[in-house]
Amino acid sequence: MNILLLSLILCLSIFSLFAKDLLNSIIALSAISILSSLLFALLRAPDVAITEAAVGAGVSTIIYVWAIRHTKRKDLEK
Amino acid sequence: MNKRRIFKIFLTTFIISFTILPIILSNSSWPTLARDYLFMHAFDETGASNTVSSIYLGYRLIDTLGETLVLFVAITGTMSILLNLHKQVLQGVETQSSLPPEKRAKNALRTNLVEVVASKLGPIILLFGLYVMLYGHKSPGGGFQGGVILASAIVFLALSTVVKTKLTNSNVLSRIESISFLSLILVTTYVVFFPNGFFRNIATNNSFASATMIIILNIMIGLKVGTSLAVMIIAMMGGQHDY
Amino acid sequence: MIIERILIFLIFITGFIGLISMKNIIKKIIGLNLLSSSIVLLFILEASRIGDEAPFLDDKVQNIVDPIPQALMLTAIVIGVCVTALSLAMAVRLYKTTGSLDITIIKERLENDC
Amino acid sequence: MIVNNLFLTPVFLPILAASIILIAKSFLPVKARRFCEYLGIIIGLLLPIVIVLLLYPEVINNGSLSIIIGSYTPKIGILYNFDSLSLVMIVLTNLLTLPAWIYSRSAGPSHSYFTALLLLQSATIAGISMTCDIFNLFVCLEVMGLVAYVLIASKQEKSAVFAAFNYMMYSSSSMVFFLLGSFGLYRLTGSLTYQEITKTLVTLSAKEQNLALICLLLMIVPILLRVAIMPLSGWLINAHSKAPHAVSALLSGILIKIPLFILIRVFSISPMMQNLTLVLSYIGSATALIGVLLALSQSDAKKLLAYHSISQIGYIVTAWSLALHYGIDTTLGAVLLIAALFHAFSHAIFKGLLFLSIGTATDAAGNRDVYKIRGVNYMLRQKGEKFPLTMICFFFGALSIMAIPPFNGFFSKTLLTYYIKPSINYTILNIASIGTIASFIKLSRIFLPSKEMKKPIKELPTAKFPISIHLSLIILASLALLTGIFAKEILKLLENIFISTNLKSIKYSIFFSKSNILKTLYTGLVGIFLFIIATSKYGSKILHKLRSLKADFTDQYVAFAITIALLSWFLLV
Repeated sequence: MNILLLSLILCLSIFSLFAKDLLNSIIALSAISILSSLLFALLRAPDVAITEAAVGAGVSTIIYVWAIRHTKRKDLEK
Repeated sequence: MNKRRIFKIFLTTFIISFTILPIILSNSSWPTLARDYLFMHAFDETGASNTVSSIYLGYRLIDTLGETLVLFVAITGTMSILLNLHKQVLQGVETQSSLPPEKRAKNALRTNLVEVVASKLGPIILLFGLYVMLYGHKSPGGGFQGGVILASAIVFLALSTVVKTKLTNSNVLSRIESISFLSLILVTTYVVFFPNGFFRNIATNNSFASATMIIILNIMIGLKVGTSLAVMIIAMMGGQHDY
Repeated sequence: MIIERILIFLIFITGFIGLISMKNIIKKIIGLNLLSSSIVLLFILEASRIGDEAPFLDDKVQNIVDPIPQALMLTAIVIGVCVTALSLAMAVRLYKTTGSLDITIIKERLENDC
Repeated sequence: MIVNNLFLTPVFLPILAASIILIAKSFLPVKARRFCEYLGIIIGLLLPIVIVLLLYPEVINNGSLSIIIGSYTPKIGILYNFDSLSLVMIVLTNLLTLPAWIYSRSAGPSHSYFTALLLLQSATIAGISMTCDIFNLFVCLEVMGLVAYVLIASKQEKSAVFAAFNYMMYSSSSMVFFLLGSFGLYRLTGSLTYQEITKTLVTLSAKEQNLALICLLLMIVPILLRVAIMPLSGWLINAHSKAPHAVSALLSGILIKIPLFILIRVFSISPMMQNLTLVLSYIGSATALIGVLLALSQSDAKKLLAYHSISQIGYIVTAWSLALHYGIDTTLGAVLLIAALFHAFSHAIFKGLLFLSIGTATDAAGNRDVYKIRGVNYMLRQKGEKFPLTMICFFFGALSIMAIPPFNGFFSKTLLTYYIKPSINYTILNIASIGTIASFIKLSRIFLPSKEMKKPIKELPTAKFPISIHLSLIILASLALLTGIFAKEILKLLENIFISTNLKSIKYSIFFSKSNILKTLYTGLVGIFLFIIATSKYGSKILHKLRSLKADFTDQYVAFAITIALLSWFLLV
């Protein structure tokens, strides 16, 4: 189970770095936070899980979305 | 040029992974001394059955104070940058504004659904945040997490135009923030300078009051974190910002 | 056990490569985020090896996991988010003044200005 | 209340003062806010100095005072240890924050949040200088860093934000490595306090000890990054030159030195760290030389000063690492440590002075190019300055950094170079000081009269020159002069603190010995000669080439990785 979650996190993190649309990478980042909070709950760390869910998936996603709303959405690197 | 860049990235990654691999892969057994000590004594010494809480707000209280300061500094910085941004918009210095204000997505997405959900869900989340904040010594959660939930509830209330409350006013929020900050400092100082003071004495013979200190600290941190985050997010949404 | 560690190591390296090689500054910030979350994962994963119960003390609990790393990681997560928030605000400000998110273009434009 | 806990007040009083300022901000009218700021500065900056100085006899008698926060068990609680080093650092910090704050009242960011941030910074520096706990050190370093980023970005200029962003990404990603290092140490030893780690490390097997050394290295490199020794100093130039002037003075004066002296504690965790000290001393002198060369080539006045900060920190790192090499318990090591501390102290004073005066001058000129600005005095007079105080204060600072006798720089540099004489570092540092003289002659040309200046001023200036700028400059200039004149007394005081035996260890005759006077004279002459070469056609071509060398974002990480590789090579092999 841990391995499954971790490999999902790894895939999502690679995706979030190479996605051309920044909104997609932010959604992936938020999913990483949710998955890791699930993993923390499985690893008997409920406190960390609740923090990661509230902070990582909540607050930081809001700030990211605010940031790309004020900048541009497409990553023109490629 | 491009080849050199790839070489640089490769070299850096190679060295870094060589350095950190032995640390991550090390197979030595995890130390159990501290765990055993906490298992025996944590409840007696701090009164919280949640051991993480008793470390977070008892043994390593000064770390938590530092963390609150980090949050305060980060929010101050973000707010001052936000303020500069708004000034620029007012002066028309803004180089590229993607859309004229009437076509901005904000108005297009504001439907009745947001209105209803925000106004009905806001108070419930507020209650839940208070619960998480107050029961940090017994169940997962605590001041910080509760504070974040409080902040999201306040943002919900600010999103709806139906609910009229003073809680979404930045002035009121920053007043609550400053008071809770001062009391947090005072309580922390009290704990540091009088470690065996008033609250310890109650704890010895009253199971209810055993975690008084931790509950008080949780409330202070929760209010501080919640209000300051709410002020920041409301300012980001383009609300009042006389911070 | 070893597979989990290698996966965490790969997440770390992914974040690091993103941090140093991406040209978009928001991608750089995402890389930094991944870096710190991989360390959090590592701490919690390793700390959970010595026990099989969550660290809440009551009469039934016998074998709890190590709570100290959990308390440390609470602080680390919060610090990570603070850094993210501040750097994103700076990124927005840079975009508004220079009109680009690409770090080399930002640098060029700022140098031409001065 | 336990009296011995009083040494924690430098941590708590500034935070208390900051929260009072916040309360005033949200509740009181504007006038009362000002009053509260002054109150906050008195409570947060001046009161801790008094309290710390009151504890001076305790430190002399007992060596150090220590407390576990909240009186918990040492296994889990956080240990704070107040010793002579923390005493010196707290006094230094609070003493230098004050002029910077006064300067900021009229020139810099005068927002009340600025005051609160300065107070928080002073609190965290006090925390850093006393903590004996790895994770607490991490938190304190992060707070210090965040305050620095916010302060740099508080300037309205665009490039200031980029400088802050660059610094932020670089140092906060290196702090991740610090966290990884503390993970490794906790896993190996089961403790976070220095003393406990040292105790447990001895019992480990050889393989695990090597692993612990790598962990320690991962903790040391981020701290060295804050110190900005040469390969890691890519962030410093922009951050220090683009920040508001008061903040530049603080950053160069205090923030790059505090982490260095903290490293003494981290180095004491394992005896194997001795392997690194000699390498670090060579890196330090190389930093001094290269920094001064790059400084000579700069055209931006504040960038020139920033490169000088790197060069001077090279001097300090050299003396500091040689002190560790000989061992700070031995007399020679202790003297070198005193020399490093005294140079850090005097550098903080004169670099603060230089940043503030050059900042005032360039603001008046509206330009920062050393080659273009002339006749700053004229411009300052137009702004309402009646007496050329800015120029005089600048020359106090410049003479101090050039190591000319009555000023503090002379004494600290002489002491520092005298005691490292046998090694090759001595030669390198002397060459570096020649470059310092040349580049400051170049910088002081901005005060030369220009053609415009000969015209009489037609209209009398109406604007009043802000008094707070003059006040802060006067404080720093008189400190530079006084610490020079009373150098002997200050050194005796430091000797009392750091050397327990009553042996007379510092030779005070070295300052005005014949050879030293001659050395100063020769250095000055060669410096003038170097300046003439540098301004010649051929010299300026080379300098232009040096100036156009640039490092981008990725290069910083290459430097980071190479430093880790190099230091781990010396540590393990």
